[in-house]
Amino acid sequence: MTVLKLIGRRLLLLPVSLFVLITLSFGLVELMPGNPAVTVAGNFASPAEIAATEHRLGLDRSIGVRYVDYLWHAIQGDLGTSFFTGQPILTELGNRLPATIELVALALAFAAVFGLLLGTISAYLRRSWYDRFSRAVVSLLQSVPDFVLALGLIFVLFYLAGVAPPPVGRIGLGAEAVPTVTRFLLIDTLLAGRPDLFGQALWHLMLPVIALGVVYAAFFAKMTRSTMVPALNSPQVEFARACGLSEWQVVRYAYLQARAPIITYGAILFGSLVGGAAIVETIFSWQGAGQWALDSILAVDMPAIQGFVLATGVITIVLYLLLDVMIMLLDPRVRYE
Amino acid sequence: MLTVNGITTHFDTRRGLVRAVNDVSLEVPSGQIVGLVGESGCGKSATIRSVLGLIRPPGHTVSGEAIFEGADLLRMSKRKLRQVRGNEIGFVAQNPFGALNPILRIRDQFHNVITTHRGRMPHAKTRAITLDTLKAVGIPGPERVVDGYAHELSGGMAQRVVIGMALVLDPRLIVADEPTTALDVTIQRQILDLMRDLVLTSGRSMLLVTHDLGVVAQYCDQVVVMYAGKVVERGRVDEVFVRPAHPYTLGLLNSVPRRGAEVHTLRGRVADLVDYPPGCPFADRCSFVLEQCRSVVPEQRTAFDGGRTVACHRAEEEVSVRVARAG
Amino acid sequence: MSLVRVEGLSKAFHRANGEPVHAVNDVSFAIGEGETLALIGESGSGKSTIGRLLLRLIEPDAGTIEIDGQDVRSLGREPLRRMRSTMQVVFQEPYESLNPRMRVGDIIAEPLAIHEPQLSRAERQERVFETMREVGLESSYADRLPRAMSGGQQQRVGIARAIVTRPKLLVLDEPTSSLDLSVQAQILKLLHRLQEQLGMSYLYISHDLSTVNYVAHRVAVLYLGQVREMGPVARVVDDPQDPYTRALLSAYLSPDPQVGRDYEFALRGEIPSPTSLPAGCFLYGRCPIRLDRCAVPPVPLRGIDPGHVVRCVRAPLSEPMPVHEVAR
Amino acid sequence: ADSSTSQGGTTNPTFVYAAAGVPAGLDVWKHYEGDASRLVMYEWASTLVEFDANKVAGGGCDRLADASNLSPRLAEKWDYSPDRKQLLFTLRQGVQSPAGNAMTAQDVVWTLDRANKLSNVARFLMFDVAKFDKTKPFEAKDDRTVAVNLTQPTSLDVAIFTYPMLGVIDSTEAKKNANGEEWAETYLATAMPNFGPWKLDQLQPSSQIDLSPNPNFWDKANRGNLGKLVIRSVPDASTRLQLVETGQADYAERLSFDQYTQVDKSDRAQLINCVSPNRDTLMLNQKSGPFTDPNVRKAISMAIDRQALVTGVYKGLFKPATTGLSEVYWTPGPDAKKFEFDPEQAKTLLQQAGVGNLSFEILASPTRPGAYAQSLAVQIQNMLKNVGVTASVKVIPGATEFSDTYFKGNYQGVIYLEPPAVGDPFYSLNLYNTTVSFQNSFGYNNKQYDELVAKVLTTAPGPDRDALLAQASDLIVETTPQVYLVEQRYLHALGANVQGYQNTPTGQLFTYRMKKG
Amino acid sequence: MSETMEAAAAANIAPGAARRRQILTKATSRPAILVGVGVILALLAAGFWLPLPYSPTAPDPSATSLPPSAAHWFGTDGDGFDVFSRTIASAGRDLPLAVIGTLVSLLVGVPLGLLVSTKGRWPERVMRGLDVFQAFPLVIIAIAIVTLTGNKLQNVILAVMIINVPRFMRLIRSEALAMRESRFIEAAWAAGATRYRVLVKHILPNVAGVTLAQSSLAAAQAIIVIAALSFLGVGVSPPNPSWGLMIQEGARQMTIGQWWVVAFPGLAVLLTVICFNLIADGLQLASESD
Ligand SMILES: Nc1ncnc2c1ncn2[C@@H]1O[C@H](COP(=O)(O)OP(=O)(O)OP(=O)(O)O)[C@@H](O)[C@H]1O
Ligand SMILES: Nc1ncnc2c1ncn2[C@@H]1O[C@H](COP(=O)(O)OP(=O)(O)OP(=O)(O)O)[C@@H](O)[C@H]1O
Ligand SMILES: [Mg+2]
Ligand SMILES: [Mg+2]
Repeated sequence: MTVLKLIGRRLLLLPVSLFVLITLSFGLVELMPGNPAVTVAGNFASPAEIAATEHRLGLDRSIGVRYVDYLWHAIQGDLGTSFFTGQPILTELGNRLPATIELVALALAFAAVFGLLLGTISAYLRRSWYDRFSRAVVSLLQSVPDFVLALGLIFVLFYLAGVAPPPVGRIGLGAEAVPTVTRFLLIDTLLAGRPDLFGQALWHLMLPVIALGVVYAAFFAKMTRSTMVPALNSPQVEFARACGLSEWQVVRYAYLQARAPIITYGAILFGSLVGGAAIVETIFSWQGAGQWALDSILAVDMPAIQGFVLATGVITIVLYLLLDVMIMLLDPRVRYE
Repeated sequence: MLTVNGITTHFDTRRGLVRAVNDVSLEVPSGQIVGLVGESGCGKSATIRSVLGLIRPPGHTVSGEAIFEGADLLRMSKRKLRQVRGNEIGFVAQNPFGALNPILRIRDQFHNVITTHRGRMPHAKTRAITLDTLKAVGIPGPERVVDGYAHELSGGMAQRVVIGMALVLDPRLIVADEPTTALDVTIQRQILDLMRDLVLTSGRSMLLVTHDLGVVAQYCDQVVVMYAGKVVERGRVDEVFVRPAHPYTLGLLNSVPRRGAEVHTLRGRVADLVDYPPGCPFADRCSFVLEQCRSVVPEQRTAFDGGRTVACHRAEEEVSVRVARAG
Repeated sequence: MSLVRVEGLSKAFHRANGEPVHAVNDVSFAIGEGETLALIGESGSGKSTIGRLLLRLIEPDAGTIEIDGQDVRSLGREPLRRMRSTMQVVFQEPYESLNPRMRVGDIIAEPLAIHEPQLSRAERQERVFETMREVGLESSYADRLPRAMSGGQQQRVGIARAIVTRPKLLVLDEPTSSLDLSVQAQILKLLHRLQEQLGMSYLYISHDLSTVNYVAHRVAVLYLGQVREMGPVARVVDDPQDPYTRALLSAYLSPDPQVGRDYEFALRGEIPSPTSLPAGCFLYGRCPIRLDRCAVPPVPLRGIDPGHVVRCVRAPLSEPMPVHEVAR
Repeated sequence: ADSSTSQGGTTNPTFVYAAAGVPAGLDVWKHYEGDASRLVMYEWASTLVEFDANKVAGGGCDRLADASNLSPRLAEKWDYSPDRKQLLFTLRQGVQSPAGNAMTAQDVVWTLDRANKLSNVARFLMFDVAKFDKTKPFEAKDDRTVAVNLTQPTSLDVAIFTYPMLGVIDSTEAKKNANGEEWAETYLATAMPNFGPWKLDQLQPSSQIDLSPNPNFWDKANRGNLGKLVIRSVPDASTRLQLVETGQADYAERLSFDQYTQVDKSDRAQLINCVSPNRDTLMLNQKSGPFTDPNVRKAISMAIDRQALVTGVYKGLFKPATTGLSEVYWTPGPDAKKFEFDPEQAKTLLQQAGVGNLSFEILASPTRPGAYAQSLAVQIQNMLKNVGVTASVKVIPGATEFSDTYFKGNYQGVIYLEPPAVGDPFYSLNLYNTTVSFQNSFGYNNKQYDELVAKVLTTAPGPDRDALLAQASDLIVETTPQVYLVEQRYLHALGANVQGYQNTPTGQLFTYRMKKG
Repeated sequence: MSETMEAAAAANIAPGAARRRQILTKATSRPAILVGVGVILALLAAGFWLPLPYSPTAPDPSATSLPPSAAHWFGTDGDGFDVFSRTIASAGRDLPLAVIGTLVSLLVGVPLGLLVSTKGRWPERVMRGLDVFQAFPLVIIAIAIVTLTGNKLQNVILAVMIINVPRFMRLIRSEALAMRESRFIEAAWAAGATRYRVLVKHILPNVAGVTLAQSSLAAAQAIIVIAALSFLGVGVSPPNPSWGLMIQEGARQMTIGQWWVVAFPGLAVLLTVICFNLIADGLQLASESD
């Protein structure tokens, strides 16, 4: 099957997935208790005003009607407006997701680089003291919850040592704003021709990236080791050695063989991190989508929760589609089938 | 051309020290095919991997030497050894699909091998070399094959590609580890004929590992019989197979079933390589066992006159026994 | 009277992308009581599939299967399950065919637990021990896990499990091909003895002529899911009448260096894919003695001697096949 | 924070405000996002009048300005019409928005109509606290005169205009960008055209707001020296503390009490601690159950050692509540009734009421009064244990669920906070304990109290009103509508080099008046 | 040569009971598993039975924010709680929650996983549905559920389940599907085994090893989720202690130099997760080397 055919088939399936996604996200959130009208109506609202608010938000309609309404609007790309801030959900997502994606992508890159390195060396030097040591370290790092690590890093590197920037978000407090083009700060600062601000943004990314990245670097290392060990022991690698290829080439051959599960793992991680970085985002005042979701949960801001759930769901599904395509492009065997 | 003396290789496993290769010596003369036979797990692959320096931890080649064209492969620098591998010694793996990289095109795999030994050169040039080689190993339509991937090939074709890769730099010695066990019987014949022709026409030598007695009988000049990590018998095929001197060789030959005839079986099972017996490893299964066999390791000794060596305390007596049986 | 009668059996698998794999094509045979029929052929020729179809582990696309006068295909799930005590199977991979978490005694007892639940513990144990003795396993092995045994012993466990309910038919799917030569001989002897003792019929599947020679009464040669030639072992091996059988035989390498290999009957190229079968004779593309009309269907089996059928249109072949050491 | 150099070459420092949260949008009328919205709203300072701290002793830090201490802002002066059916504001001349539009009566009327339409807080102030005429509350008499129609004059008619939600929007600008919307909600969600001291440079929703001085601001005389105001969301309190301690921020809001004591000790930051009308309370649901009996409520009140709470939870920064009405509004005489701590008496009362083994649940939410609500609840739980009352604590993390539970009265006990929007005794007395108040979800119902409060409303500040306040205070001590715990104070963690804070009843900073240097 | 002689070669035959003991010793002889189980059990026991120097639920307002000392080994927090007592007492809450959450996930996930471990049309659909479900930010949904339905223990367990049940289903299914292809299952069919028998006698025991290893990982994950929930202030009612809650409170004190409030519960979480991971790794190895 060709790549195009696969994409075509998966794209055909996408509407079905989306429909299920929308339905599930609507259902999940609807089933949760709590009356948002109270917050929306505000502190001084009388019961009548609360009732009026309920009516205005459409909360007094039956769940079926609301579902059809939600679905209808969602199909048209309208996820409603936040009960709490009145902002269109898409606008909010547009504001928040880039921050999260920037963070998660960097954390993942960090995790991948370190994890691959650690894991590969470990696999290569299997059973050596280095391997034992690195596996112990990896097991340890894998056990540190990201938010605990985040707090520890802030305490040591910011409060005590003062070498890290304060956990106040994506850029320093007094920093000038750059025009928002892509909303990815690293890109926007460069577009604005401000390498100083770019540096600052990178600087502020450091701690959250480490906090998120270390745990996943450990997972990557584990994963890499466990796929690289058989790969390095495979007849293929032995044959490469027997042909006199350099060790560097040999490791490359092994890696070519082992990379599909590693890449898959990375993609799955990316998908789960978009939602899973929420607490770290909160700790670093990242103003990302996860933090927004947590705030929305506390505010019982249903359209926002639904929007977030839906958006991350779509990201994940699209990601998996891309993943399949990528695996297909990378591995001629899959392409052949 | 290749002289292996007293190679010993152990694997340090959780179960204990696996004595996979114990004091193995063999010789591959120029222009000959030497067969290395033995049952599964007796250390055939470990022996050739030791020779080629491919043993990785937890395995260690403890002692021995492998003299190839005057130089000891085991004491060579890593860099030098890499130059020998692929360049002067070609290796043919058992399972072609396991050996070929599934992600890289055939031409790129050849390119990597060629440039590693011959230095940088353009892809067009390596492709041309590859095409010639593939033609030489009898691949029809090599143009289609070079640009494809391993999995697009049939088993026989893939094995030809592997042979091609072993031969592309025109090595003096070919080491083949069960090159046909993964193939269909009708293809096995084609491949073996091809390999024999390639060796015989160019004065190369070949060390052929197999567990198929028929392959040895029909294709090899010399045979090395291994049992439990040891060489039990060595000699010319037409002598060893006709007049086996070691009870194990005899037992093996007698295990081949024939219609209407009783099959002879070797009792018991292969000696444990971890809990290695003190004397002759075959003692427990041997019908000619003596007291000393259980405690004294039999020396390699010359039996008969034909330059045959046997590791058995009763090597001399056996002829009569065998003759009796055959009669 | 035949124990097994198979008529016009066909089976195609379907790949994930919908391509059909024609594994078995219009195969017919019969096995008499106490008789061994060997199926030989190269990898992918459909041997195992026929074995599975016979046991109805998979459903055939077409054809009839009769065992002991019963039309197996018409049986419902329950009657079929009950009938399984009369037909059993031994697989090629001894270790893989034993549940690694079950003790040997329990593995052997399983068919009893299924088919004779009325047995008491002690009775069942007695039957297990008896069977273990029959296959040459000490009863102390009953407490072991399969992985603590050698390949030969594992295969004995597999055989014990298969015969504990005293089946009439045993399908042996390459029972020795993953074993060493010395162990293979032990197993072959055991199978031989069991057949004599218990009077079972065997469907013996193998790709190795030398063992077939020893075990079978009759042999069917398969190529691309089709029977090329079938007849008594002596006839088929001594004087093969189909080019494919000849090629197969000539690929056999004798362990006696004094027996030459000068007679060659080589086929060109490789086996075509079972996804797109040739129209006429399946061997057409590879055959050195083909005729033009071989490309035109149909190419039916023809009897050339009593009990000896061949598919090649040129049979009987004029030039005799030199007698091999293998035939002795 | 670093200083920024303005075009002219003079250096005007930037003021960095480390906020616990920044709103996503700026239309506080349509979408009030709680504390985050409030702080932004405070910075607008576009109100008609303001409380004047200079008019009370101690510059407002020890005593609150009340309705009698108002001074003009956008309104130059105000007066009742002769029939007292209208309140007339005369607007200041020369007031301009950053866009350069001059303020007119149209702006005021449009803003107030808009507030009426969109905000129930505004409506509450206009029609429930004050008694404006609902049918047509506001008219523009001429360009500079705004008339407010009243059903009845009250003591708070003018004072409610201190509340920023009744501040004035530049309606010219708003209408220009309304895109057909009657109230320009979309535009005002991301813009703040008004007549206050600041101009919006950039809004990064929920994250940061950058403000620079309104070049056309009318009150240049009172301006400090700030060249820029950056309000940044820093949700973590310890980070806010660290920022103000290292000089990276000039103000840190909503710290923990431990952290405020730390600020007090720090060289680089100063702690401002001034009176506030806010009180932390424990509300007991008296609609049914044991708390219908005032003596049970009183027993609970007596079981609580307020001083211990102040030391344990508030690190001594707040004061125990002593009288029924907060002392910031009045000076109790010697015979004023006080809350007592008397566990023995509490036990006796409980016994008399026949509610041995009393057990109930206390709700606490970090959203109100703050993160310390839990600690407070746990300490109270401990104190109640000493009088044989078993209290369990339940935390409600979300504001929505908390308000929902509170307003529905679905609780037995709840830790709550009274923050009056207008710092006036009437407002406080009225809002919580009267039967007409919707905040009274705990079901206190006392005719005498209601009548007293009604009288306070119509009595102008002075000795008469003080007497009424004393009566109300005593009544509260006697009947325990709710258990007042602690008088809050306004705590401000400011950079050491910042001057110019004046304490008003809202506790707002009026940052534009501050000087840094 | 008789083939029965082969039996003579096999020595040391262990009878059933002894063999079982041997397996037990084999599992417990892995130091990783031993250490892991030991520490967890010790923490659990301490959480329930260790006589604590101070009440973990009643603060002493006169002893707030004290650094570690002989009187208060881990110091006290801002409310006057003894950090040591609370850290230990939390083990009695967080650990059982994690373990019960994991067990319930197992009880639900394993049967469901077995049910969908066939190649039919419906199992495929269920798995596609599960794909979509797992595409959701499950942690966020778990938090939402606990936040919005209240701090009840069963909600925390539900949260743990939401995250773990799909994982167990997936694991069981993939293992079981691979196993269905294996010869011994085919042999069981050939022997006439019923579906139930195949599932329970053949597939289940063989997926038990990996499932057990996965459960340990899931328990580690559950500890983190529970800590995260209480870190956000949901899932626990004060004054009951919980590591996450302590960490959250401690985080506020960190800036004023009171590191001990956050450090000890943080280390406790770390230790627990490490132990569960150790057990998982050990079990994984044990099930592989089997
Ligand atoms: N990497 C390794 N680690 C541990 N033991 C090993 C390793 N490689 C080989 N062995 C052991 O060494 C012994 C010899 O193995 P080897 O592969 O040489 O056998 P062989 O004769 O090639 O068998 P086969 O015919 O099955 O290929 C075996 O017992 C095997 O278990
Ligand atoms: N479950 C299946 N799905 C798809 N194709 C199958 C399946 N089982 C067998 N086949 C195909 O059917 C053909 C016959 O397979 P079968 O296993 O019967 O061959 P065989 O003669 O037993 O070969 P071998 O000697 O390798 O065991 C092969 O091409 C195989 O790929
Ligand atoms: Mg080998
Ligand atoms: Mg087969």
